[in-house]
Amino acid sequence: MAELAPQGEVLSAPLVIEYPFTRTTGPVVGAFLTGLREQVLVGIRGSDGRVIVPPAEYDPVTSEDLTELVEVGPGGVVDTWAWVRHPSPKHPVDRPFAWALVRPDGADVGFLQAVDAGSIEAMATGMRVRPRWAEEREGSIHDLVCWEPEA
Amino acid sequence: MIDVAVVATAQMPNVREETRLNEVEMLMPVLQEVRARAGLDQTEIGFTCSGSTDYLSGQAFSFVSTLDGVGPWPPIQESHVEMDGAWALYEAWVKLQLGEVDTALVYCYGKSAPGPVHEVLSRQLDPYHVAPLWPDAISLAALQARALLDAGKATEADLAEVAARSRRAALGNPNAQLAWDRSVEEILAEEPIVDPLRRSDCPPITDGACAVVLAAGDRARSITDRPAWIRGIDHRIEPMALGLRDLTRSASTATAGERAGVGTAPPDVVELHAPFTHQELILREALGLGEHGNVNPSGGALAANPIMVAGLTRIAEVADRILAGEAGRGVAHATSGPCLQQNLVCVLEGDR
Amino acid sequence: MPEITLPASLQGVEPVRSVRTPARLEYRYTAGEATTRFLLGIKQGKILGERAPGGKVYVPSRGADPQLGVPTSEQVELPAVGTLTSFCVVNVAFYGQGMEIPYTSGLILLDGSDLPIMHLIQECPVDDVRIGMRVEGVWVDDADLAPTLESIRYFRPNGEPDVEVVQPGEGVTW
Amino acid sequence: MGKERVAVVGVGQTKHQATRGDVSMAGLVREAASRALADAQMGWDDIDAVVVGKAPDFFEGVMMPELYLADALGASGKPLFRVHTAGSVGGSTAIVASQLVQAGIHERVLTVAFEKQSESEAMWALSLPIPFTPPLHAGAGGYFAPHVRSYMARSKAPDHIGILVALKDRQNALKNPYAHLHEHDITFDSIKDSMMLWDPIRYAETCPSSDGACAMVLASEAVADAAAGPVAWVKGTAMRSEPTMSADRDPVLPRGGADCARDVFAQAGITDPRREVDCVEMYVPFSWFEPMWLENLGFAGPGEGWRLVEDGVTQLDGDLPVNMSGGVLSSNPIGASGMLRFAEAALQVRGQAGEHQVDGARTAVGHAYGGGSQFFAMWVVGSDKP
Repeated sequence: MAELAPQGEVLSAPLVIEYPFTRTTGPVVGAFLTGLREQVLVGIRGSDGRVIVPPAEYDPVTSEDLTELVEVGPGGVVDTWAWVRHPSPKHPVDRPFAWALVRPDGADVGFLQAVDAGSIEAMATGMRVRPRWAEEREGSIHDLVCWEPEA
Repeated sequence: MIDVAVVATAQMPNVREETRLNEVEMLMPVLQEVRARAGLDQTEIGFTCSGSTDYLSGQAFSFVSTLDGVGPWPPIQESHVEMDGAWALYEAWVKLQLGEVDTALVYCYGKSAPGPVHEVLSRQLDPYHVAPLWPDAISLAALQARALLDAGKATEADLAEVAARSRRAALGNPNAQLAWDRSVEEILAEEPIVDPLRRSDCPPITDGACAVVLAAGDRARSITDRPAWIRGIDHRIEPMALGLRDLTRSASTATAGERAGVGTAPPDVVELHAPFTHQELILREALGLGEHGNVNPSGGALAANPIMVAGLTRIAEVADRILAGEAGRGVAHATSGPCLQQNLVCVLEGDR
Repeated sequence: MPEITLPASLQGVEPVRSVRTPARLEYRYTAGEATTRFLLGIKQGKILGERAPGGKVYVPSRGADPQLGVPTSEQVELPAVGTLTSFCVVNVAFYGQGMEIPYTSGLILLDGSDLPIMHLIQECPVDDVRIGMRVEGVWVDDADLAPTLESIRYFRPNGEPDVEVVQPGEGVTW
Repeated sequence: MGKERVAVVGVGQTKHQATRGDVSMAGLVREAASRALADAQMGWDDIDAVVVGKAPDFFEGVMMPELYLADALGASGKPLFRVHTAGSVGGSTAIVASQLVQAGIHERVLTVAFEKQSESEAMWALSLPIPFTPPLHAGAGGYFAPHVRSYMARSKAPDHIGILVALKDRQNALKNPYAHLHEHDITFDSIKDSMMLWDPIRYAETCPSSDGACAMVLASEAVADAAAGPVAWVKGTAMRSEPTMSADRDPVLPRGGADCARDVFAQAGITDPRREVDCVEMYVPFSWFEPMWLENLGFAGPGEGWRLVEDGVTQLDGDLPVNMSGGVLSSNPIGASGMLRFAEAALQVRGQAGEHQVDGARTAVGHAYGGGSQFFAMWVVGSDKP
């Protein structure tokens, strides 16, 4: 049989997958986002007593429903971090920044957030940080723009 | 349990970008090769199972059109998992345990190049709190690497050593995409891309495909003189949220390894699905491999990291060495999710 | 669903119930070699099918003989003439479709091929469209030919008498 | 034989509706899973493994969402498996779960299928334009409508058969508190007068787009024997797939569906399905698929399926009730739709289908299909141990 592989061009084209997904939150995720809108950080108490931020809907160990939401923060501690030298346009900070697991005061686990410290030299595991809030807040993770080193 | 073995494998040579072929065209030669090696045509395959994900290709139901490349006529017993091919192999292994069919074809494919793969993988994350921030896969791995360094469980030189050894090993792997011979010092001199990870600590972006034929009992023996018997296979998952896990350990790998029987005898060869250098160290600890000298002789995921394929490739690499008589016992591992969230461990052996 | 308890600072505050999380991903899609062969033919005003080793002619070929799992391997030029094997009349505007309603979407088995393509049927009142109707493609002007099936604007009746249609596999017992 | 017995010991589902605005994605799957566990009188610790199924991830815009849902499904430290076989996925997911027990690997497996279609929009997620691929001129219905027309031409079925099916399923749904559509005022004429969307398919003959989830607990013989309530024994499971773009494929009466049915009936020892099966839940997203599947699955001869509909055989009080729950025509969370069919079959033989219970049902069939009718999954369940 003749080989049919074309020697020349193979067609290609851009393919864009884009959608403004609307997510219903339920009470627990909703409480966290409500808190962000009100500049309040909310966690939830797990079955072993530790406070989880953002609040988990179900206990990561026992799988039971979790219900006791508690206020945490506003300050926090960096548990681990990674320095992004070349931020993408989709990232929350438009200059080099750190991704970090930030553990708010009163919480027992950290959550993934951006830390805008200006330079890598200003970053350290265990450093204290405070939230930087968006001026206009609507109840989304973007209400909490990022964290910055405590003065 | 019914004895089930890998009796043939095939891989597409891994490449940075397959620009000429679509998925079905890319996959067909791999399927033909693996069936030829097993001496079976599709009508002799009892069960077919594949792994792939719509999000890589940007098409809903992308596996539907690739199935045409199998030649599924007359209609076949077939399933698909939205998981790495290693889990497709798991489903096929379960199916063979029922004793109704005695051969299975497992395949997987992934084109990472057409989309922004690090952005695509961020679509796996918590859709309310994390995915909207678009953290890329390298950054998440870097957080884990920092935790390991901070805990004093590894140094940056240890990471560079994994990078150097893996790429050097890849020089002997014709299917490898990235292979070179550089010193630890040269690697440590690189600027990090996401501190503390350097480019050499990270996997390449890869288009690839892999296929395996499984057979049970005497059918396996009739296909090859030296089947690679699956002595144990298990997989486990952990919570996704990074803060809920000790990132310096892989508890799910440890459980899966124990249940698969990794510790019952020392392996001759180990293939770990560790896309980032520090993850090999975490996995070694989880599986009790210590300083084992024959980990990732293929170069591992650092030499080629086709998403949805790199896990099954680890099983294929171990099986190849047993089929060829180069190894008696091997351990293969596959991972999925951010920072080693989900892990599968498979122990293979040749007849003594 | 279990009742939750809120911290004092959020009690009495209007709760968030939903959140928008827009996402955009940009891919580069490769048509593959078989689709490229077909579409480059269309650009020249030709319909190129491909014969599978099993003998069937597919248009457009997606590269695989779906019965054997091997590449289609022999090019066959087909006429833009065929038989309507089935159709539906569409009475509602669908997302992204700028069609005048109602319109007919048909399955057309081109002469010499073995699997119908889906295309529009026009120049025929929807009530007159019939299974078995003979149809021909209406191309865009030569200058507008492009590597897309839309270079055939639609199919229309070609005036030949209707033929009997037997669906693939129809009446076959296994 | 390596094959052990397996039974359904727990069934749960959500209330299905266009938008479940009260729950998160995790909350949705959790609602079904918790109900299945409660029905099985089990806690999360009792479960050995979890098998999840859903249709394309683009619906919710979450890639491989089972990873994120691991906590909600109580899967931490356990095996979690994700199946995706197009529209048949709910059925194939249940089959994969049952095989984990049949293979002797696990004793108690939780299986869950879901779709939260309201996070995006079905028309968007099912019709993403692919470059160089001829567009569907009218979405999913536009794909299936010509095949329905072919069936009508081949079988000489009268036009009102599709209306009768839609009326029956929507009336059955009134007896099912979980169903999405509860159309109390529906009549033959209201269906007949509804808009002809994709002629020959009317609006009222199509399925809705739903948020919903379904879950089951599958258990070993020892666990099932110790269960407090009735269980549904799995008497046969089968899956078949065939090519999409094949010249020998009959999209009206696909060979894959016929082979799948023959296989599953043989396993269950059924030689005359029309007589030996008490009721059937089949995947009917457009009303005309009921007579098509009746023929394809061997409940009626070629061209005869529509007569069963016309004669009232498939009514809830008929000789072979079909889609007692109201079917896909009344609730369609795509990824869960197949499992809902399998679960309804289990509820029937356990005598727990409530107002839509078929008296004395002892053998029931669950059926799911997907793609353009090239993916099939079926099971037969019974009240007696095989």
